Amino acid sequence: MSLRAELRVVRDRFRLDVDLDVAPGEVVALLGPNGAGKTTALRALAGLTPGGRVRVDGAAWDGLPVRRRPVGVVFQDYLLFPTMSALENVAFGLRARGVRRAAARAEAARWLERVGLAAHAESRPRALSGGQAQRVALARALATGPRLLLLDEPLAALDAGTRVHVRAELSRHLGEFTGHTVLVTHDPLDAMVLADRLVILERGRVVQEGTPAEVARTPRTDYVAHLVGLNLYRGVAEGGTVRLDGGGVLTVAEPADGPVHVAFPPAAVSLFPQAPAGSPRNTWPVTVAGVEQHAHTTRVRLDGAPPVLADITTATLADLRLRPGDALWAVLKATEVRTYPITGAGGG
Amino acid sequence: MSLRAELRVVRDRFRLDVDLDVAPGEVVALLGPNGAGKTTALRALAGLTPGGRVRVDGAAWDGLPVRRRPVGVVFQDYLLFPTMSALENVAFGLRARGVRRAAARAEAARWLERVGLAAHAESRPRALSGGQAQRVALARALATGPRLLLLDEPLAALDAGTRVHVRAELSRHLGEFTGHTVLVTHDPLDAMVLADRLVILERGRVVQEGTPAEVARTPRTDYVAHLVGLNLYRGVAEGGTVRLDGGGVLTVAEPADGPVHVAFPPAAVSLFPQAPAGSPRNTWPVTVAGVEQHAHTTRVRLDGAPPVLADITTATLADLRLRPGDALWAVLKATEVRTYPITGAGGG
Amino acid sequence: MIRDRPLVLVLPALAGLAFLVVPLLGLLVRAPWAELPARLFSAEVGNALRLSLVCASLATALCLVLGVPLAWLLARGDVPGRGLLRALVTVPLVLPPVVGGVALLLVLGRRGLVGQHLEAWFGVSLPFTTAGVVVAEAFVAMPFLVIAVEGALRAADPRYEEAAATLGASRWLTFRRVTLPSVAPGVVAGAVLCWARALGEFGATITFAGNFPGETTTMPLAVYLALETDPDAAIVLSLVLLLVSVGVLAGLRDRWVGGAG
Amino acid sequence: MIRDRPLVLVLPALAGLAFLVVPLLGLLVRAPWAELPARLFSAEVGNALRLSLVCASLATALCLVLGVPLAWLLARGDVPGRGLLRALVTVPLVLPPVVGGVALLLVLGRRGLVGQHLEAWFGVSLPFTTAGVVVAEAFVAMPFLVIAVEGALRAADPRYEEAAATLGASRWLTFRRVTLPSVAPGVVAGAVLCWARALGEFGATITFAGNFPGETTTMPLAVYLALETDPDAAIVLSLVLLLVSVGVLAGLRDRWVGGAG
Amino acid sequence: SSAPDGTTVTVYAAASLTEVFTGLGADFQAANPGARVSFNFGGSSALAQQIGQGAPADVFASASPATMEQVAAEVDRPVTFARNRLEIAVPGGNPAGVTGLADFGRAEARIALCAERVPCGAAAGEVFRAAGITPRPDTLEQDVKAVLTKVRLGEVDAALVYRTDVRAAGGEVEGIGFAEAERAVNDYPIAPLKRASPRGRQFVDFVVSQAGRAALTAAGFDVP
Ligand SMILES: Nc1ncnc2c1ncn2[C@@H]1O[C@H](COP(=O)(O)OP(=O)(O)OP(=O)(O)O)[C@@H](O)[C@H]1O
Ligand SMILES: Nc1ncnc2c1ncn2[C@@H]1O[C@H](COP(=O)(O)OP(=O)(O)OP(=O)(O)O)[C@@H](O)[C@H]1O
Ligand SMILES: [Mg+2]
Ligand SMILES: [Mg+2]
Repeated sequence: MSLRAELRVVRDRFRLDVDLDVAPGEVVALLGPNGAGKTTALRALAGLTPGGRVRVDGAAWDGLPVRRRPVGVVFQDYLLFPTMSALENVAFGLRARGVRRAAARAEAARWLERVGLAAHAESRPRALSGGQAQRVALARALATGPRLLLLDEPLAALDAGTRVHVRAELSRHLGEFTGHTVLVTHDPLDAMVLADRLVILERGRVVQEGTPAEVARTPRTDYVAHLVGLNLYRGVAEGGTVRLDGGGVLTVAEPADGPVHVAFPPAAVSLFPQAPAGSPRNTWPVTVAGVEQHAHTTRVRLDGAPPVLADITTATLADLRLRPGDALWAVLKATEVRTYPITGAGGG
Repeated sequence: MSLRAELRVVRDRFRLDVDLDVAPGEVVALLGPNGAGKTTALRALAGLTPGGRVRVDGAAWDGLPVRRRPVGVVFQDYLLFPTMSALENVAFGLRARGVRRAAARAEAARWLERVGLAAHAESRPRALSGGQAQRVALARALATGPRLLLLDEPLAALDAGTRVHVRAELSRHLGEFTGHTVLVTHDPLDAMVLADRLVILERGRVVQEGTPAEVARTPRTDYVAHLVGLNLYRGVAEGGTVRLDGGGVLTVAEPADGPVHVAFPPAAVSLFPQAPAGSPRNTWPVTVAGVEQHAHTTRVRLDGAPPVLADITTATLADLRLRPGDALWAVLKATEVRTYPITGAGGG
Repeated sequence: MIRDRPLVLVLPALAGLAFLVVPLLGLLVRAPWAELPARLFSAEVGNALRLSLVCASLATALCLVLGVPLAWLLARGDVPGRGLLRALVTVPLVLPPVVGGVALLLVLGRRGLVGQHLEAWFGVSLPFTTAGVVVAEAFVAMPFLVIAVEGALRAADPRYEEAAATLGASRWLTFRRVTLPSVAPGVVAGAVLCWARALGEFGATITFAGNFPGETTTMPLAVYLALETDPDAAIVLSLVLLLVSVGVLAGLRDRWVGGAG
Repeated sequence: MIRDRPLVLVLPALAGLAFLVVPLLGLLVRAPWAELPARLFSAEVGNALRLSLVCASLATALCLVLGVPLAWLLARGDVPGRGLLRALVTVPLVLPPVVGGVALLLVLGRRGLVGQHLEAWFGVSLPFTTAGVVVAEAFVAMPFLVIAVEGALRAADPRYEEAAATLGASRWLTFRRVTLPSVAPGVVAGAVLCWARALGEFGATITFAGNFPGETTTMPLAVYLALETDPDAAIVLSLVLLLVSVGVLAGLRDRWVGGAG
Repeated sequence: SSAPDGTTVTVYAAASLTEVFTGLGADFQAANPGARVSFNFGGSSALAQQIGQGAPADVFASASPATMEQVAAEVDRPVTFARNRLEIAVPGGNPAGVTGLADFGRAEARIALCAERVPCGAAAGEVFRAAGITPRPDTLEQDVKAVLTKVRLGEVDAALVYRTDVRAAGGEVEGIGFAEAERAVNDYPIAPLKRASPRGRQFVDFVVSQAGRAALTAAGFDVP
């Protein structure tokens, strides 16, 4: 069973008209430029803004008041209750579900610890920094174990290091999560690491959707092309190498262990007619599957183990005279490859 | 004359102790993990939080009430006046300076246009999306022509496309700006493109400061090393090539014209014993100036035109047996290089 | 948007409403309806009603002009001894109105501390004039405005005022454009309280301003006089006053009372 | 943090303060100070004062229990005819208090609409009892609480309540933990108004509850009687009432009045 | 409230009787050991309202026959136990030099009177008609106390009030008698309620007794 939503919201100067399907356990990333309607879509799903129809696991949510919808929302501006401490904010949802005070506080404390804020449990939101507040908001939304998670840019205010940590924690959580998740983000990396499927909105409509790989392979608008410039794989890491699920082995700079996402931008892939000697650790034979011209770059789809996207300049394209079926060597520096553990915390 | 600040703020669980110097026209980026004290430092500079002493252009600001300080602040949570339209928000500062209503509104409209929000001039903040609100906040702070600009993550909520545009606009503005700017950001690219100098805070103290290049060359903490993984140059672009101010020419994928920043990560640089044939457009001879070992990667400082940082794996290091003075070929794909116009709007 | 309403709130709310409104029903049942039209359209009642409305509105205006700044001073002014000041503001509330009227006479009467100079220098004498009615009503009603507005100011987020300060706004501009609009619902609530209290004011008014038809006889004074001889007439007059007041207040467009809600 | 205060606000604020406080000075000047200690420590005054404080506090408690939910219903309840309801709430404000007392008698008196059943079924009779004093004071004072709290609720950001709803909180829990704390300054302001008004209540009390020393004679009633015989004594009694009230209100720790400020 | 248990007498009395009746009550208790008198002083009309609503009163002493009439159904044969006559009241020292009723017609004098609807106003009206004077009042007060307050504070130059009030005000107010006062006296009726205990009737008897008359006379009332 899954979530089916037909969202229709009309505002003064804006109209949202989006159909959304989310399978159980699936994470859908909602992407799009400012004012595209991402926040509005989340609000409609939560029931905060009336409009359209939502069915989850076969049950219609339309008549359901917000508080009876098993949702967890991270608001773009957090909306932490200013009169409660961080701990009380996180415990609030549990208390609302009838969990006893002591148990709720203990559970809330565990969540704060998970997002690295154990030391700020007693702080009021006004005494938290922006990034700290965002982490409390995330903990608050996750603590109630909702069926539908709605995350509005949940990592935007985090510093790079915390972001890696929280992203990994969130990824682990979402990996185990059997409910539905809709995640709004401006960061393609968040989207590709955390989401199973991307839905891209522009001006209140879906302009493209698909798995990160599909969208990356055939971006339909400039916004999408700009956004999804990443090669992304799953694999199992062992020290400095990752054995990819779809075949192929990549050498990475930062050792990791266990299941990981592996990502690098198409621009990081160099193409050589012959296998070169030099610093790059990853060199493997590929054949050209297709060539797409964008504004200033050319995206080359290459088959191989792994298959890969490479961005090259138009001048290079002319030099190499690429045609489908041509055999080449793909070269990738290990330091260009980022890994993100799929389960278990720890930095990428 | 310049800005000299000794900021001392004591909070429950936190103490800020930062000395800051900003030359006229200089842009200082304040970086640091969540809760490091960046927002607190900006508040102290604006006079909103008492603590320490601030001298600007020879005048002590200590007794000065907030409203007499010629500052422009973009707050992390925007703080747009909820009872005014976007236009009125931007016009407010001008009105406060005695500009007549019609003139103030016209000027405000120009600013809204510059941040791409002409269509939302009459919207109340509650009817703006997160990114739109942030742009209004930026316009509001810039419109009064302050001597000291304090920007708290001014681009965090913007989508990738808008961000490029607004960053360019901001960069152009800051380039012409003769006042002092302190910018808080979590995005290293924003920092390196917009700032002349980085000041890195951790736990309320300065742990490192210097130009982006200096900091990148000798990162003193893991946070810094993680953050500033960029080679950054200034140069003049002409179509697909950029002539760097410090010597050297780089080929770039996206044509540009005029003065630009050029940036690429150290990881994008490959090192070869001989000049290879292949897709990468940029190949130039370098000599090893130094080698630094970090957790999982090795950062190699290379002299040449341009001088460059390259990150390689420890395995590669062993393979190439690098020593200072060794001659190598640096190889860089044009698609890895990003350019950011220094003046004049337009996407990177 | 959220339709379900918890009984634990709705039941006391309805009980409260009943408590306030049912006594009115008692009056309605008791009122001699046959007399009502005659009363309503008598010149005497017309005069008193007009005077009541004019004086209550003027008193409210006076209270707004003096009381809103006072509320601001208490909430934001950083003045020493604020708790005591706030308590002093409630003095006219606690003072029995007749004593309040006496106090006004002691100060503003023709032999009063200030009044004797007013009379000597400006030839102004407040007692027994319509202006005196306004003063008496304002004195009794102002605390409602001040306390209500101060409460609203305290609940407002002061960081918007910080933002205004960074934009170079003086405290006056900030107050006018940022603070005041954001507490507008509180000011409206205070003004409603103030107006209604002024409209019903009796003790201080009759003591300070006296009772002269067309000049100082407001509806409550007329009601009291009627009570002495003809209680049913007094009830009718009260109902007329109520009707008009409820009409005026219900007619306040929701936009003015609106605000964030 | 911002020290400079604009004259355009400070001057009217001080004028307002003077307007409220100077009449008190008039009373102080006039008061027969020599009598004060004797009065203060007389059993009669002690009784009246104690009764006043107890009744005003009970009335305020009653108003809080019924009035805060009513304010919530008006501000958030999405009820039809809200403008009219809000106007009806102000009825006891506009009604001259003596008429209010008559209305209460008509409804809750022994022969009243509701009172006769109260008496027949439960043997409860409110008029002329201490409970009656509380009822009369609550009737007159409740509008202050309701209107002040409603104003505060309207100024509060409803999006926090949305956030609470997404966390599964019932409207009651949301009200208790989210809404109420955020409008606490408004509730305190309303309660202060309510308490002070109840403390000074005279007309409705003497009409509904009568004037029985030790049982229903509150300070304002004592003042009224003293006015009949010894006006100076009335002033002293008023000052005693004031002193106690100002003392209580000034003693409210700033924390309770505090809130966001 | 004090139940009519036969030992407590609950007396509803006009506020202007506060001082006299408080004294009489003490005397009554002294004369009738075991009896207790409990007073409810207030405006006559408010008291009448309360009695009309079934208030537990034993005795009602009103300041005007009209208010007694309002509760005619509840009481037994009212009797007039006191009369009050009007006097001219002027502030101490008589700053405006008022000498008689004629001054009430002067435009420049500030004059306070009771409103026509209340007993003292009705009486004043009769007095002026008898004297052939058209008064030019500045205010028509709702009761004598309000008039008296204005005299005491010097807000008015002259007023018509009851003699008892002038007496009670002490030195701050001077009284000036005049002949026409005889033409308009205000009667104070008293009556036991129909449901009153014997003690109630006993109290009424006490008020009209010799002791009661003496106390009333001392307070400035005329007694019939
Ligand atoms: N309450 C409202 N009333 C009227 N228009 C609104 C309201 N809320 C949002 N809008 C408009 O609807 C559009 C979509 O807003 P929304 O907040 O959903 O954008 P978003 O995709 O979340 O953008 P961002 O990335 O900037 O957060 C915007 O143009 C906005 O101005
Ligand atoms: N009003 C306050 N009272 C007490 N502590 C505070 C207050 N404001 C901030 N702090 C604490 O001071 C520290 C620094 O906060 P600050 O907001 O300056 O961080 P920041 O560097 O801006 O972080 P971020 O990147 O998350 O915005 C934090 O630990 C925070 O909890
Ligand atoms: Mg949004
Ligand atoms: Mg911050």
